[in-house]
Amino acid sequence: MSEIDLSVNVGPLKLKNPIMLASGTVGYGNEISEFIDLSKIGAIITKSISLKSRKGNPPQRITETPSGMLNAIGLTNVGIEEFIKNKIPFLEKLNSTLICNIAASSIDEYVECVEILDTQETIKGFEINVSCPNVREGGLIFGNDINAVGKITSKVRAKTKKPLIIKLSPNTSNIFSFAEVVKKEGGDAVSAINTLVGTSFNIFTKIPKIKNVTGGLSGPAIKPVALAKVLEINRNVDIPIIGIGGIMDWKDVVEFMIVGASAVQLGTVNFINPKASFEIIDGLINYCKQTSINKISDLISSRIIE
Amino acid sequence: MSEIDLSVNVGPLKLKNPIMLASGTVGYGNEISEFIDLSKIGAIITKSISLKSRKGNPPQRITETPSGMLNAIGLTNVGIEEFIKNKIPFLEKLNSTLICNIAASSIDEYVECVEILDTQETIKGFEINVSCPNVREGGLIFGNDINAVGKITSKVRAKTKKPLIIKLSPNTSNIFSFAEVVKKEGGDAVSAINTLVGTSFNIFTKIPKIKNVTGGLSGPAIKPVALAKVLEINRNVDIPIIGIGGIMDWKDVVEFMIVGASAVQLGTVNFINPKASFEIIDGLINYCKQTSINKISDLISSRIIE
Amino acid sequence: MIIEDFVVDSNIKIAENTFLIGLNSQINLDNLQPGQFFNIQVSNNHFPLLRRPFSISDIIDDKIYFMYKIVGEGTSILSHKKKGEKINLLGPLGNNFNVSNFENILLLGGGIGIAPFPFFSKKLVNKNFKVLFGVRTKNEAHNYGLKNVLFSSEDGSIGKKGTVIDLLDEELKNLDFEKTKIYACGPNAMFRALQKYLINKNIECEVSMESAMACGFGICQGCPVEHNHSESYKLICKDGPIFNIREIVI
Amino acid sequence: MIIEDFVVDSNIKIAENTFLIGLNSQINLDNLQPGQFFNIQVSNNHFPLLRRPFSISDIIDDKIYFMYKIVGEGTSILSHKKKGEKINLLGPLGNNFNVSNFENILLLGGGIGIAPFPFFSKKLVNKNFKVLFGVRTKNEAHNYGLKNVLFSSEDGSIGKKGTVIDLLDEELKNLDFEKTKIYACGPNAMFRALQKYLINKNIECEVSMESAMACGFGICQGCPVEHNHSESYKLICKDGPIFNIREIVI
Ligand SMILES: Cc1cc2nc3c(=O)[nH]c(=O)nc-3n(C[C@H](O)[C@H](O)[C@H](O)COP(=O)(O)OP(=O)(O)OC[C@H]3O[C@@H](n4cnc5c(N)ncnc54)[C@H](O)[C@@H]3O)c2cc1C
Ligand SMILES: Cc1cc2nc3c(=O)[nH]c(=O)nc-3n(C[C@H](O)[C@H](O)[C@H](O)COP(=O)(O)OP(=O)(O)OC[C@H]3O[C@@H](n4cnc5c(N)ncnc54)[C@H](O)[C@@H]3O)c2cc1C
Ligand SMILES: Cc1cc2nc3c(=O)[nH]c(=O)nc-3n(C[C@H](O)[C@H](O)[C@H](O)COP(=O)(O)O)c2cc1C
Ligand SMILES: Cc1cc2nc3c(=O)[nH]c(=O)nc-3n(C[C@H](O)[C@H](O)[C@H](O)COP(=O)(O)O)c2cc1C
Ligand code: FES
Ligand code: FES
Repeated sequence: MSEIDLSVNVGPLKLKNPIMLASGTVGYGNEISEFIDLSKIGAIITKSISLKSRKGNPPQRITETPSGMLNAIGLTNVGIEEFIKNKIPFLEKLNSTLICNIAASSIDEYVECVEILDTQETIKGFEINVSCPNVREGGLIFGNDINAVGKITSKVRAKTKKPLIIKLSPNTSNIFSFAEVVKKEGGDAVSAINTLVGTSFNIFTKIPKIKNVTGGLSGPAIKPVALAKVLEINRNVDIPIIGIGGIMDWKDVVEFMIVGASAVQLGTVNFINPKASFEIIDGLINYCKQTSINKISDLISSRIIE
Repeated sequence: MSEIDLSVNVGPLKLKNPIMLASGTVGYGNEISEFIDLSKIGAIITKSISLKSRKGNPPQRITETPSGMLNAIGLTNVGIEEFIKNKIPFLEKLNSTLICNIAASSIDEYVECVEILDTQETIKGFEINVSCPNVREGGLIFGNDINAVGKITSKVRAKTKKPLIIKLSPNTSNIFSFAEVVKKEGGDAVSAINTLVGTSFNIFTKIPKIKNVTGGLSGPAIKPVALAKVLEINRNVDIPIIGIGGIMDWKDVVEFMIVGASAVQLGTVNFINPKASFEIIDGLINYCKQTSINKISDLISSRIIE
Repeated sequence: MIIEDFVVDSNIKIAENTFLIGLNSQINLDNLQPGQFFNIQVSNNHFPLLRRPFSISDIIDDKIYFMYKIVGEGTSILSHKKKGEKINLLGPLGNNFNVSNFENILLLGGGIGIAPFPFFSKKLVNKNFKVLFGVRTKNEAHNYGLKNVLFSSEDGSIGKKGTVIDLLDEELKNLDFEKTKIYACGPNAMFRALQKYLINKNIECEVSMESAMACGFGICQGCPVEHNHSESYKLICKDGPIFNIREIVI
Repeated sequence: MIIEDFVVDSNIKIAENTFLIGLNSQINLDNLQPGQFFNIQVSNNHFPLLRRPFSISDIIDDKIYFMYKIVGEGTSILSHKKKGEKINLLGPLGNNFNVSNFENILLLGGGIGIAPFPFFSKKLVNKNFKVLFGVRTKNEAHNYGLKNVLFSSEDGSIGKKGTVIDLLDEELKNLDFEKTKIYACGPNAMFRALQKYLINKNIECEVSMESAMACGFGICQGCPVEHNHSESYKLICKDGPIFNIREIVI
């Protein structure tokens, strides 16, 4: 169909194109597969999985903000057992490249999860969520503690040879130090960013619009921040980066790659247009043709700063 | 005109209403005074002043982002001397409550500035900018260094009896610790937030849209983050807070006050609607009437969290 | 499920702040069921960012209608759409009202909760049904697409003075509970009152729940509702929006 | 300076991607000067957030006209405005072209840089002026409100093949430099070429600069330009947008 080479490498992880679907924004793939052929997407990242199933936060869980949304889902998930039994086989059938995102309340739980899931051949890599702003444990406590992130990386690394991605929190002043630690402890890549902590209140009832009080801000509003974080990491640490935050169209993807991302993840946009990933891949092909790029990987870090 | 008491206290600083105009978004008042009567506004904060004049960053300095804008002005200012000679007399004539915002490249420069300006009677208080993301020194270096913020606060405190406000950076994982230090070292209030670090690139030329590469993100996009920072400070530290970030209308002001702000500052909105402060004051009066509030200060921290 | 641009055919005001928008459909409408909804993108820039869910209000030939009330930015933008403009629909979404064999059917609409009932009424042509429409004041009242309507109003300006539950209470006096089924749509406050009212009354009742929604088709987990028969939350967009009122925690 | 809603009277396409919007004015237009601009809020929600600056293109009776090219979201929204809709204007802003007593006046417009010249031409009725209009291709060409127009086009499809500087060069052959003044408006690339071209030629030249702008009236410091006579930057919105081409660093 096209002569453009869209494939990219995120460290040891080889993707047919740079478009991944972000954790928590496509569930386990079943609903979105009604709209798109998941085998054509770079990779799909599962909703964060934990050892035991989690019920998640009570309603209201989401609210809209200017060019963004707040969510406090609370890592609702089916738990590892159910995931292996019912979710993996489905994704396997669809021939999708599966990355498993893991959230845990303790360092040991991360290790245990990876140990159990490592035998699953369908799982092509792990993304470790140390940055969820919406749960007390395993969320920002880890995400903003550089020692914890280092320990999680090294301990999980010891349990798997699969590509290991650590998903970083933007709610810090020096994200590059976290990326540095990840590299040092053997992580293969970082993904940036998870959501920013935000809140919103009803001015008549005076209660928070989100039951959890604070939530994670995602969507176009955070794109400039996400780009700056990717740039900061890329300028300071030699590690592959997966760019996330506010991507709505192919132009945003190009921007992230120019700034330093080897691949990207689509989050909130899936809710608005579940076909976005497909339209974006088409857009990227056109852009490459228009600008005479044969290999999309040439875009990575191609920024020009005088 | 109205029986509603709009006055608020920000520590020792008494304001006729909670609406202040944010530093860097109204210059020294002359242009905006063509649209509004500055004597009717709670206070006007000057563009950050430094000891010597600063030329600022080369163009391009600003760009728009989804529901926001990036700026890297680079603390362009006329310097203290010119400020005293030509800017203060004008503001004095207008009968506006003047807060002087100070930016510096060293702790000593902050101290020197305050020492010089403290004798100016027109100046009703100081706001110390330790959080500008767009200059190498005196910007984020201080803003993210809790010891530096402590030192600046205590040394400046020693030189003035006027209300002392420290303007905090949001680009940190624990803004409340900074507020804690400010309180400990004798600061009267904190303002939160300054802009978030962001960037944006042209996908065809591959150069940054802003010459300085990164800029500060302001506008409605950051409102949820700003509210969360105000809430975090208010939950943890007993210090008056001036809420800033993405305020466009009176509803946003009410939201900030409910969450914990004693007063607020309007920034980006002044560019779009220089009469916004006036319309907001009217809106607040209506809201108070509608919800049977006699004193607007009753709104402060009136949030209800179960 | 489709994602498709529909062309606006009409957009008229039918009561205070209440509009009915008609869209020419490209898709086959025959299989749509009352109670289902579409998630509608009200503008083609990203302001507002998320889609807005609206129940199917009516279907006439190849036109689909949504009845909506202006409550914020999204519905306000929708009210300015003119004939010929395009809006993007995602759907059909959700489950539907269960039409079972009851002698008496009561459709309870609180405010804009009346929206799904014109379409639903059409599926009840051979049944004995009444529509109980609760409004605050008569300016909100209309009978677009409705038959057998009784009103209640908080200020007494139309129909019975009181809530729609008061009206229901009156109606039920003459009905055999076990042969009666209620379908209700409205705000959560109404459902809470209804839930309480129905305790110890052996009447079946289905409600169409509202919730803030991001996706509308089950991928964001943004619309949970506590359900008696399930340890985990149910999703209003996917498992609902129609639930047995006795099985949910409102 | 006023901030006021203006009502759209007309909005027509005059060339490829180029539109002319006419607004009924509430304010007295008599004192407006060519080269001044307004900062226009293209939508009444906050998308896009900032106003967009546009030069006064023409004034006819109590109507003010802006000529614009679709280059992004804001101008695209503007192009969809219909008669009767309101848009909010802030202005008039900036300084104006200086009409001095020169024998020959050349108005140089690069692309949409032609925008201020219909209005400017009217102030030059008694003067000897020509309009040099450089386009990429003839689809972009028009002569709305213009007299004495010569075209240049990059592809040669209309007028002289080449840039507007080539056209200028040709015109200047017959003119006395000291009795000639150039007024130019266009992209920075054109100004750079023009600046270079004018080195060692004793011709006066004023240019109307563009810049990203937030406020348009001097409070954001967003629109600096390096200026030979000043240590600090000048502001394009307030000190400009019209500058002597020899005094600025482009
Ligand atoms: C399955 C379903 C079917 C619906 N059918 C209809 C219908 O047929 N006609 C109709 O008018 N409305 C319907 N709604 C509600 C409608 O989706 C909201 O009114 C709309 O999203 C508000 O958008 P807005 O931008 O105008 O308001 P916003 O600015 O988003 O919000 C304005 C106010 O409405 C509240 N609100 C926002 N979304 C919802 C929501 N989903 N539920 C309850 N309150 C909300 C907000 O908290 C706020 O107070 C339905 C909702 C659901 C979930
Ligand atoms: C004093 C002044 C007068 C102007 N007069 C006119 C006029 O009469 N007619 C007209 O069509 N345009 C004029 N412009 C330019 C016009 O303001 C921009 O084209 C417009 O703001 C673009 O808005 P947008 O949302 O469509 O594009 P955006 O999406 O904002 O941007 C699209 C592209 O245009 C570039 N751009 C954005 N703003 C500017 C700018 N101010 N200058 C240069 N490039 C920009 C962006 O970098 C981007 O590449 C004038 C600009 C100034 C400063
Ligand atoms: C509703 C929702 C749920 C999310 N759940 C998870 C999650 O379980 N694990 C995780 O690592 N990130 C989660 N995220 C974060 C996204 O993966 C992504 O990092 C973030 O949304 C920013 O990207 P976006 O702006 O494209 O949405 C979630 C985001 C949203 C909006
Ligand atoms: C163009 C611009 C210039 C600014 N300059 C300063 C400054 O000199 N000193 C300062 O403390 N803050 C400065 N700020 C930050 C604002 O005072 C404010 O904290 C920020 O813009 C967030 O508020 P907003 O979203 O309402 O704009 C500037 C902001 C903008 C947009
Ligand atoms: S709205 Fe997304 S899961 Fe229900
Ligand atoms: S655009 Fe704000 S100062 Fe010029």
